Amino acid sequence: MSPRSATSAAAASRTPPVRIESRADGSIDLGSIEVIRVLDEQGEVVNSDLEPNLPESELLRIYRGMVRSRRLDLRMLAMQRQGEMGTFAPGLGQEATQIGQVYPMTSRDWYAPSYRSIGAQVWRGWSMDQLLLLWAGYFEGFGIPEGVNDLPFSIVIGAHVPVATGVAMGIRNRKDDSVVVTNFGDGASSQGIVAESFNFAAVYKAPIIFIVESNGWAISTPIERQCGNPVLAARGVGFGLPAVRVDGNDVLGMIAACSCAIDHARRGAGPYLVEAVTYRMSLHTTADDPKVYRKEEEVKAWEGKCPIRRFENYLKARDLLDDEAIARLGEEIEQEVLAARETFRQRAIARPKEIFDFVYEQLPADLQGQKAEYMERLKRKGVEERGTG
Amino acid sequence: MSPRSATSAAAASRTPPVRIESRADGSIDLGSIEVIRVLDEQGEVVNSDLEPNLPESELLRIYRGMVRSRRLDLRMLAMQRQGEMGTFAPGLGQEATQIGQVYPMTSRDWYAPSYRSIGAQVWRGWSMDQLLLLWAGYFEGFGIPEGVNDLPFSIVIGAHVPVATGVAMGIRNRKDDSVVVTNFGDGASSQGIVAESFNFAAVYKAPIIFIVESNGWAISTPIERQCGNPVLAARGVGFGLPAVRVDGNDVLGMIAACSCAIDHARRGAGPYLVEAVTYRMSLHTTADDPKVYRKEEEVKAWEGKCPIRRFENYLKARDLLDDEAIARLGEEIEQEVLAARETFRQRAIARPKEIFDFVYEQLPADLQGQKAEYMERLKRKGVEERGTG
Amino acid sequence: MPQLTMVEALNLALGESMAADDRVCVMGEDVGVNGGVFRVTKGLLDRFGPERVIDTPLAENAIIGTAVGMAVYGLRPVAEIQFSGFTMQAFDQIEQNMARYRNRTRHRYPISMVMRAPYGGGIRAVEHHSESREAYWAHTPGLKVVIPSGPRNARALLAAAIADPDPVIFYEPKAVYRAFREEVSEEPEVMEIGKAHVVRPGGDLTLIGYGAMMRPVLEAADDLVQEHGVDVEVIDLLSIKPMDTIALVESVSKTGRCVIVHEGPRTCGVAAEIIARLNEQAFEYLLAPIRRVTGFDIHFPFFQVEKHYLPDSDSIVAAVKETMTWT
Amino acid sequence: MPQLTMVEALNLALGESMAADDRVCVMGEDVGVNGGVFRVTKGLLDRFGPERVIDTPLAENAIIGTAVGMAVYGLRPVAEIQFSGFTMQAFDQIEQNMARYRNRTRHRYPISMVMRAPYGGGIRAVEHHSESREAYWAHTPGLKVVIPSGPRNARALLAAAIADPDPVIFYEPKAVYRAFREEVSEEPEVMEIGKAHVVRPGGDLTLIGYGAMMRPVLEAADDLVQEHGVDVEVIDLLSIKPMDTIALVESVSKTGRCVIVHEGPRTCGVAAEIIARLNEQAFEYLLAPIRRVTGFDIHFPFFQVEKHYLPDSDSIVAAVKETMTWT
Ligand SMILES: Cc1ncc(C[n+]2csc(CCOP(=O)(O)OP(=O)(O)O)c2C)c(N)n1
Ligand SMILES: Cc1ncc(C[n+]2csc(CCOP(=O)(O)OP(=O)(O)O)c2C)c(N)n1
Ligand SMILES: [Mg+2]
Ligand SMILES: [Mg+2]
Repeated sequence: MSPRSATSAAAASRTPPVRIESRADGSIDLGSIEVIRVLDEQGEVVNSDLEPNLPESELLRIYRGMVRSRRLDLRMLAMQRQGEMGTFAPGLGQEATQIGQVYPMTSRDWYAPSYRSIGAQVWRGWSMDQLLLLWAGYFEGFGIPEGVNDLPFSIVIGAHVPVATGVAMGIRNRKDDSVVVTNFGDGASSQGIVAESFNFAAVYKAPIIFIVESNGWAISTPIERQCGNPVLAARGVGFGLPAVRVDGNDVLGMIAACSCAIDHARRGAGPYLVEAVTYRMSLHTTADDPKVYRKEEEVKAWEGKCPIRRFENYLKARDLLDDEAIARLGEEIEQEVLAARETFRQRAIARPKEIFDFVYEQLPADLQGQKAEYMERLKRKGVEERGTG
Repeated sequence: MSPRSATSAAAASRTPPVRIESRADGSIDLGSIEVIRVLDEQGEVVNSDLEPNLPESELLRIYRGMVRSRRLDLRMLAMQRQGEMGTFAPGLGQEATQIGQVYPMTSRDWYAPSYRSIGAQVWRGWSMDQLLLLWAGYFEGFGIPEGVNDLPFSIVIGAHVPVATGVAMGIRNRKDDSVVVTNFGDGASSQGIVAESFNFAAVYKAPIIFIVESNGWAISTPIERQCGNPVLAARGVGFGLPAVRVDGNDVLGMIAACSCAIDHARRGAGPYLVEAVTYRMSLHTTADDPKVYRKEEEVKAWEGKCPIRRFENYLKARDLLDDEAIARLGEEIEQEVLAARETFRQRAIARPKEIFDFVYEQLPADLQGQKAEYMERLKRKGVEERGTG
Repeated sequence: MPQLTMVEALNLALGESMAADDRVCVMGEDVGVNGGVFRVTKGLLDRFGPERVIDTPLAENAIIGTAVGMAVYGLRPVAEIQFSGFTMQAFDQIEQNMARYRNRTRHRYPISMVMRAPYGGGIRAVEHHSESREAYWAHTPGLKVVIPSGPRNARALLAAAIADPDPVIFYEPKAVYRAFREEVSEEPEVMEIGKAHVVRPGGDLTLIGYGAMMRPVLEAADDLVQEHGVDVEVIDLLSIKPMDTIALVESVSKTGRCVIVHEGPRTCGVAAEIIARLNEQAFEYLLAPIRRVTGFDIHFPFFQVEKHYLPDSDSIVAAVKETMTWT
Repeated sequence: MPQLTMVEALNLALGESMAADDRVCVMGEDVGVNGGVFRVTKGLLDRFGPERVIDTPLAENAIIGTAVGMAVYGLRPVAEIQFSGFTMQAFDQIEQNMARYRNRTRHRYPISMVMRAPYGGGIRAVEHHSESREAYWAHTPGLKVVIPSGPRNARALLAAAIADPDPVIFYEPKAVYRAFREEVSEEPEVMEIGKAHVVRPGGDLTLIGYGAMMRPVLEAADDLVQEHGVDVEVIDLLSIKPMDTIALVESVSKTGRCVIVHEGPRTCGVAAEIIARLNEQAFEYLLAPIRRVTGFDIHFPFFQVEKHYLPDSDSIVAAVKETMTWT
């Protein structure tokens, strides 16, 4: 009974229930979702038809991208623990998903990442020192590098997805041949704006690839409590989007799926939904303690599916890599990361005087008074042109 | 090329496109959507398995509900044209959908209608004169009648759907055995909040039946330009909702589908999505001119599918009705409607002094000054206690 | 010079802007085939085609979000929200992307777009169709907010809004849509955003309004001048944000008295902001408290009584007379 | 009496209200197993079970919309929005249902619910995590808006908000969450919503603040009294809507001077409303323009410079000193 004083109770449902399921006079087949991987968890090729036909140098470039992503991540975590970095969201364990989605893009394509796509952003041309600036709370970090056709990620879950869709609508209107790739999490799939974007993209046949990185968790909420149907690719059919489900820890599977989706969009056939099944190995963010809500065994089980190890095994089997090369490469990349940290430290200068300078093209008259008031404040405090923050 | 100064063009996509579709190493079957009707367009039973086993008196009650809906609609249109009624949305042609969805409900169940559900509201216990008050702009019209367990409809497309879902979550939490039925249009299906509600309902197994009245149009936007996939029942699978597609102009089909869905929800199995395929025969609202955007032929074609005529044929074939009875019943109901108009006219008294009285349980101190100011205004204008508006 | 209604004048501005700049496109619910539920976009689809006049699905948040994306891509979308009541649906994308994108990307992606919406009461409409919530946008950093009051300034300000490098909320007083005609120049005309207009000079009291309220404001002014001997100066704000503080301060420094009129709720409304600024910058000239004749902090009432709720010339006159009693 | 942080005090109030009334339930992202990202709901799931402590999917608009439905059904939901920046997502359901349902149904379905959210800057957070947009809600008819400033009033006001028959927006200053401890009574304690608190009586100037700003306000007050000989009266607003206009008018009628402090943007902010009311009701007592020390009309800056953006005691002292120069 409703705690609200209930209205008069009535007889039970008047008609005896009929089981529709078995007696329909017609039906619409919804088809199926293909589930793909190229490499299994040991790195063995299980689907050579899908194996991308890439030169060896490219395979190694992909490997380096994944390792760079991981090393940067671990370094940032260390820096955060030492107070040199703000809260950020480690991409640990999602390196294949990340690199696999940007690898097939051209530089003219548009990338709209989420906050957990640091490795992919580096691949797209963001310098590591700039990304460090960004996550350390320096406004300069947010400037999009020259020549990089990316959108800023959005801290607001799902809010970048319609913007990415709008870019794709613009592309479609102008008959430009580029495409948009955007990613978001399983949690983001619950946001209405993501559904609205699916529908807009489908209606306008906008060239956009939606990549949902289903990493098992949205902070403390597991996918089963997040979604009525945890197969997120299944959302596609309702909105009229072709969809595929990929092993997100298999970089070759990701490349195969995303290449296909990008090609589909580029030839004008419209949007595509790629569900990448992966796992968030680390903290949600550095402000989070996953021990409160998830079991160590679950994390352990996923360690065995490590995307980097898997790809290493593949490259070893193809004689492109051995343990010594792995160690050497790792060291090289570590040095890159340390050099970036050095540059970051030199660039880490707060600019308190800038805060009014990017809001409008020209500061309106009635904001000039506020700026003057603020400048007075800085002056009283003795804050210099490039204050230390 | 983007009108924004483009970044450096690059080589075409690096990997040759692979066709995933044909080479997957696994797949998830999405099942199918049952499509049902009991009566065909001539009123012949085409699926006797689904035919609800109802006493004759009930069949006639259903018929009267549909006729009442239509007569009220037509009368309101006439009143609107004569300036006696505000803008409203005729339900013409959707009588089977409306009555079919409320028929299987008990009075303890909760109904959350849309603005186009006037006939269903009458069925649920709203007096016609009150609904006339409502649409004529008198605030009293919005009060929910005693003993009626309904939510107010929402003028904001889709905005009532999460509220209905919340009621169902409450029911679920309290292990109450009532259910919620809510309806909305094909246009509403584009609103993110509707998708969010689907997901909430599925996650909590909330006892709610979502009825999407797919009537071909959302003002001037046809379903094909509204939705990437015009089969709205297909949304169900992605969100984890069982779904069915019904001929919305077949009242017995609607009753069969909704009874089944309600039973499903009532026994704790969770929400259900019912897509009722119907057609908006009249104007979108009285402020609309459909000639601007749709062809007469399309409307003509749907006239042949009239839900009332179809059901009449069925009742005639069962010897429950003949032409004379149809005429007599029509006349009886017309008189009811005219009597309601009379009552409405007597009740149509604007109460300008009330406007502060329902905002909070008690008017906060700082609003009392505003109310006093407003009362002064009324006094200056000579507006009496029950002003004529 | 043709005599146009505001609807026709807005339609003219859209057509001119689209003809002059092929980046300008129009989008929203029913703006194409139907020409908009108020016919503001009538004929544009035929002239400019479906790539530039885009009928969208029914989802305001995505309309604004995708418009932001189109602006990022380099187009200049003019997105219509069918009634301002439904901008609530788009609050997310307005506040979190439209208003912030330039700042977030340090000028890399300025958002040159307009969100148009009819606002305000007085047309006997159902719930959610009579709101005036421009103060939400005035409070939101990164936006500009413009509200015309007649056909001529509507045309010139919409042209300016479309050409503006920053995102503009453009609220159209639907009570004025077809209320009267005005001469509108055959040459394209543009007015600067951010400037108030002294509609009638006067020395005794400053009467400030905007949008649909300019009609009762001017009616009251006539009455005050002719019947009560109060020489009011009437200011049409036109731009809510940026606000032409200088013009307001100048006027009130002269008159020492002020009454402000708007339809929206009172608390934290535009009148409150004007009072705050006049208090800050014209304090020493104030001879009387500044009065607000505004909507109340309640829901817009159902239409049978809306005429009592809305500020009318009678209430404005009463407030002015009260203000004049202070010595 | 235990010494609690604000987080602990809020947790206490939630537990007490839930224990006293089985209609009260808590819902939101990560409020259950995780106990909330700030741990305000810690332990409640274990005590009250998943039917009353509901972890929701990631969709703010549906959180508020379904909470409204639960209130319609007769429950008393306390919905958490993880950060106030994400209330933009829920604007639709807040404005269109939560705030209107009672009126729309003529008291049939009052919405007795609370929307809690941490708000404000000062915790070195990323974009969208430092906003103070309480003025949006103050401008929205049908809502109440409450902002505590310390553990003790947080506990008592949250209890009052949960018991209130109307929908309450409850903004928690996250910079205060763990900033200090305060004695909190072991007996349940409830404070009346709508009352301001005179924290320090004084005769020279009225200093008004709320939420996290009470700390710099009190710091400034100490400084002013001790170093500058200004006997300030300090008022903690506590309830933004309804606003305790009487208390403010009384104080300023006595002191003749006033400075108002808040973090949110200035234009159409809460300070503007206070100034408007004081202008209306205490005009003849004003000796100086009322000053605003508030957030600016720009986006909250990235965290390396937030300390300069936020009002601090230094800026407050400067504004007070300026105000004192008027004679
Ligand atoms: C609109 C909004 N609501 C809540 C948050 C707080 N929040 C940040 S990340 C997160 C979980 C996101 O989960 P998911 O989408 O699965 O992405 P993941 O973090 O797993 O990559 C939440 C709730 C937010 N940033 N934005
Ligand atoms: C959020 C919102 N946006 C726009 C409107 C204006 N509007 C009223 S009805 C309507 C079309 C609705 O179409 P549909 O959902 O298919 O329902 P139908 O009218 O066909 O029954 C629109 C756009 C509205 N009321 N609410
Ligand atoms: Mg996730
Ligand atoms: Mg429809």
